[in-house]
Amino acid sequence: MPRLGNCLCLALSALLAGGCTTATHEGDVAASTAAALNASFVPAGQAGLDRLQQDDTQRWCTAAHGRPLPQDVAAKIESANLATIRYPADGHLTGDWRKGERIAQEGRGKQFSDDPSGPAGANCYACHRLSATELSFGTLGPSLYQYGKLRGNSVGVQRYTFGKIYNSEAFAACSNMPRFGYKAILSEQQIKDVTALLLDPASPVNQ
Amino acid sequence: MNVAHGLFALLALFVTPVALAQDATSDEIAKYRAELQKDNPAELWETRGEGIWQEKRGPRQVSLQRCDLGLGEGVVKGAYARLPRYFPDADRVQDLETRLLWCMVRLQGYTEAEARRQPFGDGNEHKSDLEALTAYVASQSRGSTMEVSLRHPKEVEAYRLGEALFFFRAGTHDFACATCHGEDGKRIRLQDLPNLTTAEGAAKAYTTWPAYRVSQGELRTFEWRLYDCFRQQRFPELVLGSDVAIALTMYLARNANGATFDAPGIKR
Amino acid sequence: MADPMKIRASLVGDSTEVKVLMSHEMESGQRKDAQGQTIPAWFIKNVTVTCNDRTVLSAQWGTAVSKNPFLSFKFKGGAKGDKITVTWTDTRGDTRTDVAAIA
Amino acid sequence: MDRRRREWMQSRGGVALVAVLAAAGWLKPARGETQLWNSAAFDSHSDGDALKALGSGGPTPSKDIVFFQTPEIAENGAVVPIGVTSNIPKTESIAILIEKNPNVLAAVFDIPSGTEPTIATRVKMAQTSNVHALVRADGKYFLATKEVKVTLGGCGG
Repeated sequence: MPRLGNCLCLALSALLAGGCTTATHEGDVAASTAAALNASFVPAGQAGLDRLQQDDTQRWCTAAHGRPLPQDVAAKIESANLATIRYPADGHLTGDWRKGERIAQEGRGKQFSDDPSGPAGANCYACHRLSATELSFGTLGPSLYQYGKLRGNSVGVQRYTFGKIYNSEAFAACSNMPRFGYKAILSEQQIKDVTALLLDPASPVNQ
Repeated sequence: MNVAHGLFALLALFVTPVALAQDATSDEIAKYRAELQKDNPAELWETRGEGIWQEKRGPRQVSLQRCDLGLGEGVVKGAYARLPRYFPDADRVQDLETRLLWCMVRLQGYTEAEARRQPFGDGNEHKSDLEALTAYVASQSRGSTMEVSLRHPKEVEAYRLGEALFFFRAGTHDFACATCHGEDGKRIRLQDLPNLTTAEGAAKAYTTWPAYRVSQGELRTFEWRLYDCFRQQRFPELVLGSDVAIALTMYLARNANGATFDAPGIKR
Repeated sequence: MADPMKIRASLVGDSTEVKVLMSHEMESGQRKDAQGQTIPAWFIKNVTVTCNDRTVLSAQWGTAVSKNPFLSFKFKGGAKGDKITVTWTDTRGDTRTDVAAIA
Repeated sequence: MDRRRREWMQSRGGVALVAVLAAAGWLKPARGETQLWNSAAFDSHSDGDALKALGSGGPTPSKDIVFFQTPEIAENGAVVPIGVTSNIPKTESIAILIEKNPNVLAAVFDIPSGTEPTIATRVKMAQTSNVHALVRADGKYFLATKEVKVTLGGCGG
C-alpha cells in the first residue's frame, strides 16, 4: 500500500516549489516541528517539556519516517545503544517470574497521570503474546510464548534477554520497543524479573 | 507423505488451539461491539449540544447560530466533514473545537479562560459543553463525504507539520504516533490499531470520532483522542487547539478524504 | 438539572417498540476518586413508562445498571401519535420526565 | 428445604443468590404504587439476613426464558447488553441478577398485561459471571442462566 505522505509530498513539492528530500528541507521541518511542539504542550505531573527533547537515537529514527534504515545508520544506532547496557554487578541476570508476570501485565508508569512514586510496569502484554492463558495480548511485537523453551536458559540467552529489555535499540535499530533500562522505566531488579518470566522453565510463558 | 498428511501438517502449523481461541474471542467481541452500535448514548450529548448551540449565552447573550464554521453563519450541516480549514478572520487553520472557542470568545464575549474552562468531561458529573457542541456539529455531517482542502498555504503547512509529527519519536518510551499506527493488522492488547498512514486506516479512524467511550461513559472528541494518545506516549499535556493538535487533525482528516463521515461512533 | 432523555417509540406490526436512553451517572458506590475516597452511590431507582395514561412498564433498578442507561421493550395497543411518557427518580430524589409521540 | 431447592443451590453454589431470589420473592408489584423499591433485594450481597427469608420455593429452571442481545464475551464490563424474553404465560415480572457482582440484583421489570414479556437493558459486570433471568409468572418463579465473560481492557484508556 502506498504511503499517503510520500504521494502527497510529491504533489505538495510542486505546489510549494520545494523538494521533499533535500537536506535543507528536512532541517526546516525538524526546526518547525520542534517549535510547534514547544508551543503546544504544557508540563503535567511528572512529564515536563524536556520529554520533547530528542536524543540521537530518537532523532535518527524520526528521520527514517518508518522507511528502512540505511545500513550504516542502523549500525551506528545499535552500537551507540549497546554501549549503554549495564549488566547486574552481582552477576545474576534473572529474578522472580511471578513478579515478572505482574510487571508484564502492568501498563501504568511515566504517564503524566501516573503516580511517580510507584514502580512503572512494562506492559509487555500490550504488544506481545506471553503466557498461553492470557488472551488479551497485542501483536505489535512478536509472540514470546515459549520464549525460554525454544532457546534454553543458558547464560548467553539470559544475557541477550536482559540486554534486549534493557535497551532494545542495541539489537534492532528503531525498534518499537521502549528502552526499559536505559530510560530508567524499569529497575535492574524488575528487568531481572521479566527476564525470569521469559526464561524460567516454571514460568507460564514456557508451559 | 501423502497430500492429506501434508495438508494436515500445514494446518497444524497455522491453526493452533490458541489461534482458534483467539479467533473465537475476536468474533464474540465483534458481536458485542455491533450490539452497542445500535443505541449509542452519544445521542444524549448531541441533544445537549444542539441546545447549547441554539441558546443565547455569554456576556453578549448571543447564540452560536451566528458562528461561521466555514460554510457560512450558522451552517452546521456538512461543516465537520470539511474541517480543519483556514479561516481568514482568525488567519489560522482551525479544527471544530478551536473554531467553537473562537466564536465563544469573539461572538458571545466569553474570556479565553472561560471558554476553555472544561474542554473534556471528567467522567463524573462535570460534563463538557465543548464535547456536547462537538457531538452535535459532528452529527450533522453523518453521511457527508470527507472533503478537507489543501488550497491555502497554511492548510498545506498544517498537513506537512502533521505528517512530521506523526513520526516524531520522543519521551521516556521512544513512542511516536507511528509506533502503534504505522502498520496494518496490529493490535494493542485486544484492540485493533488502524494504520493511519494509509487512506483506509485514516478513514476508518477519523470518520468514527467523536465517539461515546464505553469505558468512561463519556462522549470523546478527536481533540481528546490526540490528548490521550500523547498521555500514553508519555509526552507532556497537549494544549487544546494548539498547532500540534490542529496539524495532526489536518493530517488524518485530509488522509480520510473521500470517505463517508459516520460519527459520533461508539468505542471501547 | 438532569439532561433530557432520548425516547424513540415506533410501531412495529401491532406492537409499539420503546427505546430510551437516559443521562445519568449511575454511580455504584464502589468506585474511588483520585484521592482514594469512595464516591457515594447515586443511581436511578425507579422508572415508569406510560402510554397516554396507561402504565406500560415499571422498573426498579440497582447500582448495576450501566451509566447513561438504556431500556427497550414492546407493548401492544399503541397508536401513532400516542404520548409516551418516561419518568425516572434517583437516590437523591431528583426526577426527570420526558415525552415523545409514537411515530 | 426441599430437595430440588438444595440441588439448585449446590449447582449454582450461590447462597447469596438464593437469598436475593427470596428477597425478590417479596416483590409484589404494587399497582399504582410506582415508587416501590425493594431495598432488601437490592442490598443483598451476604447470606446472613436474607437466608432467614428463604420462605418461598426455589425457582424452576426454564427453557422458556431466552436471552437475546446478550454477548458471550463483553469487551468491557461497564456496559453489557442483556435482553430477556419470557415465553411463560402470565409473566408478571422479569429480574436480572449477576451472581458475582457486589450487589447481585441489577434490575426488576414489572410487566403489566398488554406489555410483551421482553426487555433489554445494559448492565455493569465486575467480572466474568453467571447472569440469571428470574421470571415470575402466575405467582411462580422460573429461572434461566447464561455465563458472560468479561475481558480486560486495553492499555489504560
